[in-house]
Amino acid sequence: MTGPETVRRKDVRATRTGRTALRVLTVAGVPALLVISWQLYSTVSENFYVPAPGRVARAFAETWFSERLLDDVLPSLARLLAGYALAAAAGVGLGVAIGLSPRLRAAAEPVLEFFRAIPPPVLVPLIMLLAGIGDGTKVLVIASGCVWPILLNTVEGVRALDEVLSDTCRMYGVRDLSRLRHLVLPGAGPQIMAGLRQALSIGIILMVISEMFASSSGLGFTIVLFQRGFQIPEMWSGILLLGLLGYVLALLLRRLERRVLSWHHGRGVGRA
Amino acid sequence: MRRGTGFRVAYGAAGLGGLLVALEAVSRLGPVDERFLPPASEILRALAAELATADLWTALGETMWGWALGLAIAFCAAVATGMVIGSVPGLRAATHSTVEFLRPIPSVALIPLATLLFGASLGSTLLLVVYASFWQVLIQVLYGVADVDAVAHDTARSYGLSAWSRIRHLVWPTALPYVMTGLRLAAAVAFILAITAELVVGSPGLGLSIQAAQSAGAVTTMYALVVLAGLVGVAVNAGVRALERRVLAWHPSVRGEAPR
Amino acid sequence: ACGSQEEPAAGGKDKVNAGVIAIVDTAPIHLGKAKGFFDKQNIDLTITPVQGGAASISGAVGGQFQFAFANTTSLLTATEQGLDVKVVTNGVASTGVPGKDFSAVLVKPDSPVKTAKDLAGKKISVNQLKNIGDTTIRAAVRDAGGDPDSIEFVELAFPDAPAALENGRVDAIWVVEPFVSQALSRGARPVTWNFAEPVEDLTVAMYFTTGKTDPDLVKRFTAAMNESLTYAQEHPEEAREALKTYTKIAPEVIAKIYLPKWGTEINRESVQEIADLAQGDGVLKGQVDVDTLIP
Amino acid sequence: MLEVSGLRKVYEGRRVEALREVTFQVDAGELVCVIGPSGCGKTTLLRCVAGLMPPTAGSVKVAGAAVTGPPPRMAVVFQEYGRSLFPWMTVRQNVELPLKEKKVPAVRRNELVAGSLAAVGLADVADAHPWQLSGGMQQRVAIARAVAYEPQVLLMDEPFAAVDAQTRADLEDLILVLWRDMGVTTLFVTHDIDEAVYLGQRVIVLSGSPTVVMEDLKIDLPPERDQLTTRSLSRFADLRGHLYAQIQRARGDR
Amino acid sequence: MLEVSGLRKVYEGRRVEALREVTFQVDAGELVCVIGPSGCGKTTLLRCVAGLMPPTAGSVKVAGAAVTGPPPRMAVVFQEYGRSLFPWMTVRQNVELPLKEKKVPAVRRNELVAGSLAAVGLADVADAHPWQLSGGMQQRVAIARAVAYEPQVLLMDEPFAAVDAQTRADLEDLILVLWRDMGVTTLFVTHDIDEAVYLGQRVIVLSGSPTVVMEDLKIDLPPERDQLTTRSLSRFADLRGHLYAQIQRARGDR
Ligand SMILES: Nc1ncnc2c1ncn2[C@@H]1O[C@H](COP(=O)(O)OP(=O)(O)OP(=O)(O)O)[C@@H](O)[C@H]1O
Ligand SMILES: Nc1ncnc2c1ncn2[C@@H]1O[C@H](COP(=O)(O)OP(=O)(O)OP(=O)(O)O)[C@@H](O)[C@H]1O
Ligand SMILES: [Mg+2]
Ligand SMILES: [Mg+2]
Repeated sequence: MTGPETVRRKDVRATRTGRTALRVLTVAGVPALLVISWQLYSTVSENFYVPAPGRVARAFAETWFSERLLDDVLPSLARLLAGYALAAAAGVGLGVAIGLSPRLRAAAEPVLEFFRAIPPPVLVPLIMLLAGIGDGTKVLVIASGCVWPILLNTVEGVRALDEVLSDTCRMYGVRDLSRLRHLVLPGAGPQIMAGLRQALSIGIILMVISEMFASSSGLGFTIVLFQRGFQIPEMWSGILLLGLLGYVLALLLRRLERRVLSWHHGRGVGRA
Repeated sequence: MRRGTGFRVAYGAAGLGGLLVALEAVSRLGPVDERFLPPASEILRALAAELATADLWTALGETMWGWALGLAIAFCAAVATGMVIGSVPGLRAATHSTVEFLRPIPSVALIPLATLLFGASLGSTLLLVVYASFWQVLIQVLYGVADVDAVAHDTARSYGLSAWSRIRHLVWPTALPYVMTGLRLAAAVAFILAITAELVVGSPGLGLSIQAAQSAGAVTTMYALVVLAGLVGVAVNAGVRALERRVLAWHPSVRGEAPR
Repeated sequence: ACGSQEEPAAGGKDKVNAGVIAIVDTAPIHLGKAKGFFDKQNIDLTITPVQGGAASISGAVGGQFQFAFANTTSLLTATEQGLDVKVVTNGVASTGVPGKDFSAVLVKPDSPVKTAKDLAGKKISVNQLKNIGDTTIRAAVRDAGGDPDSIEFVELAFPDAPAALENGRVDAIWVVEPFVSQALSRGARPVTWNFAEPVEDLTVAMYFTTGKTDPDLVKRFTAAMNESLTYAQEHPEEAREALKTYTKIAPEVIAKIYLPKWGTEINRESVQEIADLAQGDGVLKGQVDVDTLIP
Repeated sequence: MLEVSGLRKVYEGRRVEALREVTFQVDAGELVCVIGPSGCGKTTLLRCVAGLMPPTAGSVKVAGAAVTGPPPRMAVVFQEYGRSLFPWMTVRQNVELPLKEKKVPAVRRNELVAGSLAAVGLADVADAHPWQLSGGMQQRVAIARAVAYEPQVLLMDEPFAAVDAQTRADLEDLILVLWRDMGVTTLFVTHDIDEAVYLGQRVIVLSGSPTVVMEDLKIDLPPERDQLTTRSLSRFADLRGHLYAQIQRARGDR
Repeated sequence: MLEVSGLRKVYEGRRVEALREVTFQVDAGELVCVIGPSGCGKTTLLRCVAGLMPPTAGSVKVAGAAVTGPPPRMAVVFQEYGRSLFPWMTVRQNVELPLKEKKVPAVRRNELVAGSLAAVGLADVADAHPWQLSGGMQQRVAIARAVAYEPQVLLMDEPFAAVDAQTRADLEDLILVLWRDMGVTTLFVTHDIDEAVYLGQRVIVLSGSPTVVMEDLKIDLPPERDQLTTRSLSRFADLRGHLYAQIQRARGDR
């Protein structure tokens, strides 16, 4: 009796380690391949602008494991989060309003498209006129770019709400705030999350752009400074840090999404 | 639908009109100095003057060409990649970390690379435009592919629809609303990067004209060009919207448009 | 204005692509091209506008430009980083006359800042940090007896600076023409002429090439460029006219601005002085051999 | 309580005339069944009565007031029961939501939710999500939600289509009890003729398109109904046979 | 043709044991009905047979081969008919798609599509989109799609739940014709006992949870069936009564 039992338990353990190995492989496989080909490239070709991975790694350690982390990375991160939060609030709020009202949508759409088409770098001077050259401008620049994917996705998500569900709400007198809370936000949830994810990477891009103007600190500013100073490995290490930052933030967002949209994933949606 | 178009145009024009009035008011009465933000009427006058020059049209043409080409490349590549990643089980997990890592790397950080590879030419613009707009579409496609209805999916499987048919008849239409949003996002981002590339790298086009006006202190001309960029954006959006109404006629978001 | 690709040169001429910032300083090359000085040297010149010194250096090192224009500090930095850049001739120099130069630090008319010394502890805008602007300003403040380390520099593009000054966002701005004239005409007050005062006869920017370029071509380009510089220096009105062709500066402003000095001679000492100052400020990490840069 | 007069509904787009001219009324506390061939416009009629869709012509009055939007204290069980449940809420939350909206105090709310879920036989799945339930269970959640709401007017669109015969009989009796005890005015769409006769005080037969009221039949069975005795009455068989013939005529008409 | 042995299905998450141990088989060309109380696992069973869901234990074989994914030449009509139609396609395109997949030549395809749409009474709405149709019409589109596909094995999950009595009778006869003429092996889930007896050669009764096969009843009625005569046979009433009692027992069990 004990024989088969132990065997089975060993089996379970074997499959568990197997599964962990598989997970590690799926997460790290492609990046590892990329690094290897990068190394290969830099060994066969001498290129001032593409230093070898080892050189960049060294620059990374030297550059970022220092007081720069406090002086440059943290302020950048704070501005990014502030801008992102602002954009999320404005994007979802405005998006719900616009998505629910065809009139408002018709009136607001060209105006929004107008602003959306204006590249943030040319908008910077204007924002600077209004918000000064402090952190306010940077936060606004970040928000002004992040808001679009959130806004558009929210509008689309709200417009695509299931008609039968909307009717159900109307019938049971579920109106206004509780309609928002119980129907509109969860119903548009998957689309809103898509927008939030898009916005995150745009936010990082704009964090860099905003620090290119009227700045004297920040991750983006430092990268640009390295670029201008032709400190190429340091510059790449900064770009790498941006990628890492984006990755970590995206992971956090995904955890949030898992929680918020558990009903969506559990339903079998997305198993394709 | 016919009534719908008139309705949209009327309200849209009202919205833009309101914006102009607000802009005029801000600089004439408001907190901002007229010299740094000229009133809307003067910007429009300068725009009219600019529009009469051939240079502007050449610049605009160059920008639009870089934009269209870059957007087309990014869109096709992203849709194809997204469909493959989204439909092959396991691939999504395997690429997730890489996608999330590469995506937030700002295109602007690629400028040295772009200059190195292509110099101040169309190639640089394309590199930046394609890189930035690719992710926009890809993420939307991935979300769209994940949204396939379970019952519809089972239906397709039980009728033995091949992988390709499933993509064509089930996955693609489901993802289409997301893709259209992605296209609209990407169209704008591509346009922004086309101009930014010209601004920063100095490839020829509207962005370079803006940069020239800016560095010469010609504020009114600069804002006129910025307004032009905005108007191009409005036009591009109207085009994508029209396309969307055609291809998404069945979708609740579009069919709910007609007053029921 | 595209066409940066190398194609068979018309009439056996060498195709040259030059990366040049579209500002007042580079009027000579535009004027020289119009005058045919380059054709005379069998050079078919294309001028590609670039956005800044880093872009022109990258472009040259990347092989896109055979020649380009960049300021002294940028070139020194590139040399320090081991980039193969070689100066061919002077680009632009200070007139050396305070009050009549193309670069100045300005304050509001009612500002308590009267002299360079008062700039200590103030917030000053420069177009790029760790470049020639902050280096010269620090030197000016130091020379006047102030503490340069107490200055807070912020990056602000030249066009945005006058507005920031008027709104009180910064205490002082560093700008170059045409923004100097513009700000002066609106009542701003100059505190120091940072290219003219701290360093004598300052060579602000230079034309350069890379080691890859054919020496004969370098010789001919240098000749044409020197002719252009001299001509521009001797014919300021024509230089002003040239500005109308490649910038969008309003004609009434062009008439008023201070032009820089366009000599052919590089003042090595000033370059060395800038290198030393930059090293002292930590902009450059180590000693740079000016002779590598300027053969 | 419910007055429908000259109701006409044309769907734009495909220009389908779903209803041509429908007139009838339902008194307070009456239970009226509607039958008609598939696609004749029963759902359309219900949606117009519920104020979810403006009619092309004609009018609907509930409690004397013209209907322009959903009237208060009215509950609807939709034919698309699956889509009418919120996938992000549990069964309990789905049933509770309208009560919260009505500001029913928590204690009473819990009572109502528990009671109605028990009545439809779903007390043990209160914490599941709708998509974790079978089709019939989902439909019963929608019914429980309507029942818990304690409406004045109850509209039901083929509410028992997805449940087995026995459950169906139980639910029929549930509706009868509800109607009798609380005097809920009920409009009940079904495609089961037996069910219509068993439940209704009157049965309205809709014709095939162009849709009009073909017959408004009084069900003269004793008011106390019972699955066994009522269904075995000979009058029941007569009425059933009559309606069957009517439906056949209605389909033939098109 | 169809062998289900020891089938067990536990839904993770809520850990619901939908099927405990189900074993039965269906011969080629047989028509077997499945009945059982609401939520007992009929849909689950069908989805396992269709290869849409892996069973927790046990196995399913179709034509001798173990099922791991959807087997070829099998058609399924889903209980959630509304969600199984593609909203972006017209009715005709919905029916045509599987045929295109099967590479049926265009001429034959048109014939099949037109024929099956006519058989379910929807010839005139071929160009409408599913969301422009009534519930019953949508369900019929799903049936037409399955019929046009000319499957070897046909699985239907309460396919007539949303249509009126007369249409239902017509569709029942359509299935009988299809089964008789083409020898389609059919597994038919219903909650209507009369329907099960009328259609089936055998009726499988599932118990309430924990779900097992409670009875596998041979329907010993004459093979030629007819709505009027068959339903009035006394044997029909017997079988019906027996199954009714069984279902009641099945529900009582839980
Ligand atoms: N959104 C719509 N657009 C166009 N036509 C529609 C729409 N909804 C329903 N119809 C049409 O209106 C008619 C009546 O539909 P309705 O849903 O009211 O029928 P029903 O009586 O409820 O049928 P069933 O018993 O099958 O549910 C049908 O012919 C249908 O095709
Ligand atoms: N996705 C799921 N997750 C968890 N439990 C589920 C899921 N789907 C079904 N169930 C449960 O499995 C059991 C059987 O469901 P199934 O849909 O097979 O019933 P059914 O016999 O088809 O009922 P009906 O006649 O009401 O359609 C039910 O108790 C249900 O709650
Ligand atoms: Mg209906
Ligand atoms: Mg079921």
